[in-house]
Amino acid sequence: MITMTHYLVFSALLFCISIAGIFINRKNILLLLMSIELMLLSVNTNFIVFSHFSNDISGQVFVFFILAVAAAESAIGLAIIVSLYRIRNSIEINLINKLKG
Amino acid sequence: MIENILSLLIWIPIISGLFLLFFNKKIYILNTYNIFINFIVFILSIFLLLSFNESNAAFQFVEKIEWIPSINIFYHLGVDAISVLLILLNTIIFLIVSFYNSTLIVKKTNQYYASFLIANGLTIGVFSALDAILFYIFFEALLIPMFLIIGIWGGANRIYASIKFFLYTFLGSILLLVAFLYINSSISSFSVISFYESDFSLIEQEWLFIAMAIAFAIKIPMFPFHTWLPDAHVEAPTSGSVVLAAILLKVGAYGFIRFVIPVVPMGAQSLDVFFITLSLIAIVYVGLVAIAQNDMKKLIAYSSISHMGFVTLGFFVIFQLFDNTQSGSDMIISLSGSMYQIISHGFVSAALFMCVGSIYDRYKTKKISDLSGLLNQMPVYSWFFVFFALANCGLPGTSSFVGELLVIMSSFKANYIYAFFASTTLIISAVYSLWLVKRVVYGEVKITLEECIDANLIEKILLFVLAILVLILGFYPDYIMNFMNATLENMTNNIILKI
Amino acid sequence: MIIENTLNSLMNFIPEIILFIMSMIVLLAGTFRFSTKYVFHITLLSVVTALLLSFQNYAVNASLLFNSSIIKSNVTDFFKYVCYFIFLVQILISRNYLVDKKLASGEFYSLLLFALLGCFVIISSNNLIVLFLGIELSSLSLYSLIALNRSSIISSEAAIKYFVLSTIASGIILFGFSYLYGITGSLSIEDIAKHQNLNESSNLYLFSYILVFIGVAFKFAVAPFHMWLPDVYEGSPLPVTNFIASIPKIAFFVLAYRFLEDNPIINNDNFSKLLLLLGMFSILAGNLFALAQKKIMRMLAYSGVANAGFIFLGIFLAVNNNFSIAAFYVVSYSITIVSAISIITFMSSKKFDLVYINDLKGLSNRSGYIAILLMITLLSTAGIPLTIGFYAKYLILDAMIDRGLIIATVIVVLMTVIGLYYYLRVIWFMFFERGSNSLINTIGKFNLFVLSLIPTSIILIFLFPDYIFKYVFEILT
Amino acid sequence: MESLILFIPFLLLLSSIVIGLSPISLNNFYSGIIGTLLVFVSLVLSIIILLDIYSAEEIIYYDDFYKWISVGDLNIGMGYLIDKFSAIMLVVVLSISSIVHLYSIGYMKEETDFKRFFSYIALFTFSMILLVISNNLVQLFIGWEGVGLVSYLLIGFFYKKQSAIKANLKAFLVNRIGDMFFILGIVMVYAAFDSFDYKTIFLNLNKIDLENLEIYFGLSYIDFSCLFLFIGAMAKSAQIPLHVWLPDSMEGPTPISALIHAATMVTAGIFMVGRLSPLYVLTEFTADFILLVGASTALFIGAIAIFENDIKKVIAYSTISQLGYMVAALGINAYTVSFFHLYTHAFFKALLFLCAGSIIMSLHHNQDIRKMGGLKSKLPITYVSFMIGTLCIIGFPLTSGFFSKDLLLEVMLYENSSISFVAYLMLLLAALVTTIYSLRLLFLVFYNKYRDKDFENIREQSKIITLPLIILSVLSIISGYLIKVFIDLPIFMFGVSDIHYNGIITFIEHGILSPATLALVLGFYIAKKIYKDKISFNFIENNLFNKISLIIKSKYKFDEFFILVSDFMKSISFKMSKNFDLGLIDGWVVNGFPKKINSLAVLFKRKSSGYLYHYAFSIVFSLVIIFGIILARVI
Amino acid sequence: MDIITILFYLVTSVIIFSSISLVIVNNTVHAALLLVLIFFNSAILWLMLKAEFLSIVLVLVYVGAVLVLFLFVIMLLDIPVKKNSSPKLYLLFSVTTSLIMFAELYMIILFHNFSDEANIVVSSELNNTYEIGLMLFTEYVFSFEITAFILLVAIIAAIAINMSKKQRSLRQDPGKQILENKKSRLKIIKGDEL
Repeated sequence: MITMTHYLVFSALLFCISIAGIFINRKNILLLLMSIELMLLSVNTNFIVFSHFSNDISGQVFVFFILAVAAAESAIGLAIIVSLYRIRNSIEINLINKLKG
Repeated sequence: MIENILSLLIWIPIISGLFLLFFNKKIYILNTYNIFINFIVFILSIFLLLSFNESNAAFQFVEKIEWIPSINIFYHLGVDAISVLLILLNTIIFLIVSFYNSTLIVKKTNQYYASFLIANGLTIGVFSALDAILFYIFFEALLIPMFLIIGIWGGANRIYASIKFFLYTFLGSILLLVAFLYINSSISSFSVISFYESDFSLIEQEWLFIAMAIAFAIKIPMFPFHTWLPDAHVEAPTSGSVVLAAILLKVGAYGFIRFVIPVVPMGAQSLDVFFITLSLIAIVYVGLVAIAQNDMKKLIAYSSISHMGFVTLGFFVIFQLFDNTQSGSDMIISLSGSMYQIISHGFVSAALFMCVGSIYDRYKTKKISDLSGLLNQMPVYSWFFVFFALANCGLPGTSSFVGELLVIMSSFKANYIYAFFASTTLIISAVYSLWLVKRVVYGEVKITLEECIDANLIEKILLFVLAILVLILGFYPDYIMNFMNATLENMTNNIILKI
Repeated sequence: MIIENTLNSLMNFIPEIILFIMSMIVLLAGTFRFSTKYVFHITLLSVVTALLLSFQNYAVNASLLFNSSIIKSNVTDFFKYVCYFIFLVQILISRNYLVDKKLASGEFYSLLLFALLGCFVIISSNNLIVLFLGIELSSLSLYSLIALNRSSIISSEAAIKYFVLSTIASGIILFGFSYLYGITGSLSIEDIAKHQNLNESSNLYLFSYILVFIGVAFKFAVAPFHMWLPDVYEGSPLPVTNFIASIPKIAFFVLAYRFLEDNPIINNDNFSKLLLLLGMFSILAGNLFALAQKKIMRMLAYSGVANAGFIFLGIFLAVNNNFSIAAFYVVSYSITIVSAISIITFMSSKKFDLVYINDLKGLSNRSGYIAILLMITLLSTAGIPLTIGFYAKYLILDAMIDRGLIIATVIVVLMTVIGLYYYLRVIWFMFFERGSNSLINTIGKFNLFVLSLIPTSIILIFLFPDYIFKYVFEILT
Repeated sequence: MESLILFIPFLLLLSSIVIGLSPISLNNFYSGIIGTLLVFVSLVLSIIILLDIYSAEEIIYYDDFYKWISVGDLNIGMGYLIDKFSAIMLVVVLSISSIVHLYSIGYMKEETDFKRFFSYIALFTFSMILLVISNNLVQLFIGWEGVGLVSYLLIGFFYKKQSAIKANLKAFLVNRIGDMFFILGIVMVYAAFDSFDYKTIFLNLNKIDLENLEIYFGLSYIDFSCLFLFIGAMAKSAQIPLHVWLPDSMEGPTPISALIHAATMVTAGIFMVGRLSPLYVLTEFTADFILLVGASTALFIGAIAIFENDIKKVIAYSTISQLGYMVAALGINAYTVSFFHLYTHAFFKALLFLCAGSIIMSLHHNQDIRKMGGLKSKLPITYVSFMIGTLCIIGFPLTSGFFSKDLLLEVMLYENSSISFVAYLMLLLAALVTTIYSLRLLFLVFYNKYRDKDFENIREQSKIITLPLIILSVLSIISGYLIKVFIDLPIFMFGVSDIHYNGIITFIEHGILSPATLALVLGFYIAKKIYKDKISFNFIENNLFNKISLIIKSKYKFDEFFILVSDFMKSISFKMSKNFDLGLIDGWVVNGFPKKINSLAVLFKRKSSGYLYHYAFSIVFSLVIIFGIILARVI
Repeated sequence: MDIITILFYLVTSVIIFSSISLVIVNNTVHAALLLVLIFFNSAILWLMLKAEFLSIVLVLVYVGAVLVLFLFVIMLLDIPVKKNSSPKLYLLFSVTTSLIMFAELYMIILFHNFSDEANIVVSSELNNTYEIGLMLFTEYVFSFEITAFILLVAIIAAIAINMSKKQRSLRQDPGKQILENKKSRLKIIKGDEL
């Protein structure tokens, strides 16, 4: 029987993988964005699980908003990446350290 | 007006100083303005002295206004004899400094004068605040004008000195704030009067004592915390040095007698041997260090530290005195001695720094090794210099002797070893003062100035006034002793009750 | 009924609505190539209108709007006033800078307004969804604002760093939200707090709160979640930095307040210790890092880290629902830092960016007035008496001692001394060093007047603080 | 009558201030006259007081001018205590002072700082009077330091001369060593009696349970306090080993040497011990100590004078030696005797110095006796005066020195203890030494041939110089005949009841027949043979004698010892300043900690990479740690 | 083992494995496609949780719009595939950290006593889409409006950030390069002007 805990552990694992994706990745900034999407996915899953098991629709409404915002976020993220690429001709993360100290 | 005299004393100079910041006119107007304000303050302080009832030990001219009732802070002013004397010292020194400043040429004159005026008001605030936080605010705020005075108008290495001065004293004073807050958290009042009525356990008192004593020990400064002072003195402009030595160090001493000893006497008692030792080290060791200095200002700075050792010695032997004799009388004597030393040192060091400053103005050097035979070129100055150097080594007949005698006396009654080390100052202070005189004042001329200017009229008058004050204080100390008597008696009774 | 309710809510939310509408007008004005002058004036007009309307709309009692998703009370109004004030100063000062840097445009101002609105939404939110949207609205606007400075390498770098890290923080916060929702079955913050009141403490609840507060710590830039702050400060255009440094801090403080108000979790040993340790660590790290900085904005950023630590301490000390200490700290710090960054903005000119602290050498010779303003501001940040910053630190220390945290207090106090050093360094550069950078802009009478508003109020509030204290204590206790 | 006492210090102070601050327009000569007149008036007043005191038995003037300090139980006044003892001292001081004032008008007339000089000596006289009339220890100390101060200023009067400014610093510092102990002594007395006042102290002497006072290092409390007080006196009265300043102090103008360094100030120590005699009689150890110090000073320092070639320094060493006599007498509690010698010595030593001054003036500031000789004819008045002085100092019968010295030796002999007998022998030997060096001086200066150029231009000084010499000569001769007064001096608790004084004639007879006369004759013989007749004795070539003379010529290395000590202290203070104060406290702690913190900050700054993934990692890592800790706590 | 269980494990394992490979893959296009896979599987998972509307939205919005945008940007920038070269130690450290984090979350979830299935009321009368719509336009209408603004911000930002009025690219113009000489390339400025 698949219980709530199963779902929650799954999304926790997804969350951890996505976060690991952010800091393991050293080359491509686009992967970072994808990891972020993954992270939001895990959060969404959480919400849906809770919504389902407590039979309360508002969790799903939240997911709806998160989806919308995540879309907007990735749009802005990609815009920034494009502008970064234009000015530096590269989007390698390990070259972005002009600001430090 | 008489009820608000303290507020007037504080705010007249501060407000006129702030006004001066935005008021850059011809120099003689500035001079007149500056002297005028300082003179008004001086007159007011004389007025305060005269209308003060010295037989009444309670705080007088009390002003208590709700300032920040929501956090229990009051605008609470009031004076007892100690404060009155220090306020008077303060106004006299600032008046003298304002006259002295008028003989100088400095850049940004209006700001320079403004800093001094503000410092004047703030110091009076320190001496008359009866609310601990108000005291702390004045105490801290006082750093800012001094910081600027040293930093803007100071010598070559002024930045280092001013930063050191500021940070070091800030370090101490913020511990003081912690102590005040702690006291407040248990008696829920910042009033000095309720501080006196507080009753802490021994261990609390010890910690409170350490926190407050470090703050004031840095300010005074006591032995291991003293190294900021020589630097600050060396780099400060002459008037700054005068104020620093004559007033700011006294703020530390005042803190001891106002906050540390009466508030946490048990803490002080249990740590008094340690502080007595530090005082003795200050007297002997710092005195010896003073001998080795080649910079006149540094030498006088170290001698100030050494003299302040007497003040703290007098403060801290009272507990052992009480143990030995079970009477308050010796404690009063000891405290009077310290207070007298405070006042006396104010005048003597002020005069010495003025002398050195004027020498520096003319010869552009403060190095002892560069100078010799000043007596040939500026006799008037030199004789004043000799006089104050002698006063500095505690020659009887000058004011310094009184305090030293009383403190040595009291410390002997506490423990003969203290007295032995304390009395070495007779030798050590003579060595550094007179060796200085020998090298600088006497002998053949080393640097011949094209046109040698001896003291001008104002300088002569100022030094003369200071000399007369030193002599009067030396030959007739009884007025001041009597003046303080009731207050100190009350204070010692309080202390005795609490230990 | 729903419609009536909504209409009523709209009426009560009119200042924000006005801002929403005006921000779009600003955008349109920009799009139709109005001169930047008009854009600026429209922005100014909209903010002033909104401010006036919100004065008129001042709520003494709390009321719930939009089906309880928005709360309007004297607390929210107070913080909004502060934000309006800060925002007004910021846009007034930044006008010339933006024109010089060719950033002044309709989209810039409208994004700025959106960011402000996002913060207002955070301040008023009573619901996790609205809260999340508010956070995202302000953050997204700010990412874009930073990235708008297309020509600058460091701006885009700052933007991407801010973007990625902030999104992680949002993710962490959301993760916490999801658990909170799961435990309580409600998205209302009030209900969430009540749940804790009713049920015995559950570990998951604690951990989800920790997740949320780690997110908050990130937004406040509390060490060790502070790395983005110096980079963003340095990289973004000064007006944006000015915004990031102040208004979101206030908004997130209100968020923290909402989450902890009437919530016994603040008495939870683990949670409160976490706040305390984060605060202490932040003070330590911030001051230490700030010492070595040569660039003025980075220095201010690290000082901001230290101050964020103080804010966390303030939140930690908010037992018995007494948030007034932290609130006072937040407000005083925000207006102070706005003053500092505004002064720096003012001094930068077309040819010259004030980047290094060295550039300030001898400023007092060139313009003593500005030097004094900056000095007052910095002394306030350091917490020296005669400035409002003193009371801010004072209240924190006082409360810490009341809690019996003597050693922590002493450590904090010692760190303050270290912190004082780098403020003093600026002061000594301005006053004690010789020579002055002739490129520094010191002219502009109106701007000087605006600049002196905050330092003056810093000192005036120091002298007569009681009204403010009473007010803050009343609404936040 | 009693109110007159107020005028004496007042007039002197007035004189000092008026002359010191007078405008340049005031003529030097007139200012000198003013000063002299004021002192002279004081002298007259003091004589009136003296007569008044002697007019009746047991008159003591005692009162305070004003309260100096009254705080708690402490009362210190500025006042006076005039009894026979201090009245005599008053007269002695004022008479010498007025004579020196007069003399100085002539002696200093060419100095530019004439007025400063007069101001100083008036100030000196004031301080000395303050000391003499004091009724408490604090006032005594004020006067004590005051005279020291003026001595300091006057030794350094020629401030351009390196030797002068070295000497004055030395004088002051050595005195300060004494003062340190002196003040400790004062404080000890105060601690025991709770008062500085003589009257209270003496009255309570019997009430205080002396046994109950603490004992330090095996010595009783009173022993210790008296010892400390005496160390103060040792510095002031130039006793071994603190005598080193006095020979150097001859850098000052000669009248000063007469007034301060011979007649008055240096005897302050003797006066003080006399004043506190009620205390001193209670001590045993300290008395013996005093005796030995005095006797050895008298002998050993006297011996140095034999080999000294500077005319003033010879007299200075002789002063030290004579002071040794007085101190030795104090050591056997014979205070009156000591005081008697003080009194006679004041006159003849002042006389000798003034004569020396006259000679020096005449020889244009040549002080080296090897370059003098045969001045008998050129300076007749000086010669006679000098002769009288010399006779007095060697104790030639019927001169004042004869009375005081013989009395002293007699008393010493009658004291029944081995130490005092040793002291007696030493003093006897010292008498021989005194004779030798005094006569050597006389012979070398006035007899034989002049050993320098320009003999023709030497001539006697003006009347203003010679008049004081004549007055002092007369006083030197006659002062000894007042022996009765001193023997009867009542203020000392243990007077000289042991002395069997049977009138002056008997005393003279007895004195002439004493061993001292033998020493005198022997000394005269040796001195005449060696210094006048230039006959060398065999024993001088003796190896042992050579060694002894070498030791004496080295002045026992006291100066070197003090230089060593001061160099040591100096190097210590330099080292402490550099290594400890600047190095350890300032450099290592005060500046060191901030520097360490700063370098830590710089290190952190350098180590931070600025990479996005590091930032993200640190966030997650912190989160993991926080979770881990709290999990561990929760579970 | 019922079908739901099998499906759950199947779907979740696909998601986990694809997400792990997404994290470590070098080729961005592959990553994007993996993301598509993940989203599809998530949609299945959400369907299992009876969130039909959202699973449809996920596929439509994410796969249909966002990931296309991603792919578009990938193609636009045309970034060469580079090997991810984290130092071993760092890699170890970060993987460990994530594992610990998972372990912690696992423990936290496990320790919490979720009332499994107790609350599940099997399928209400209303359908999922209707319910969400009702909520959106009544209770969450304000949020809905804000979302609109967020999207507006995204639009403005995306345009404004990349809208360039003139050529700002750092790409070098060969013609200009040839015309440069030593003087115009090297400009000496004083140190303190920096």
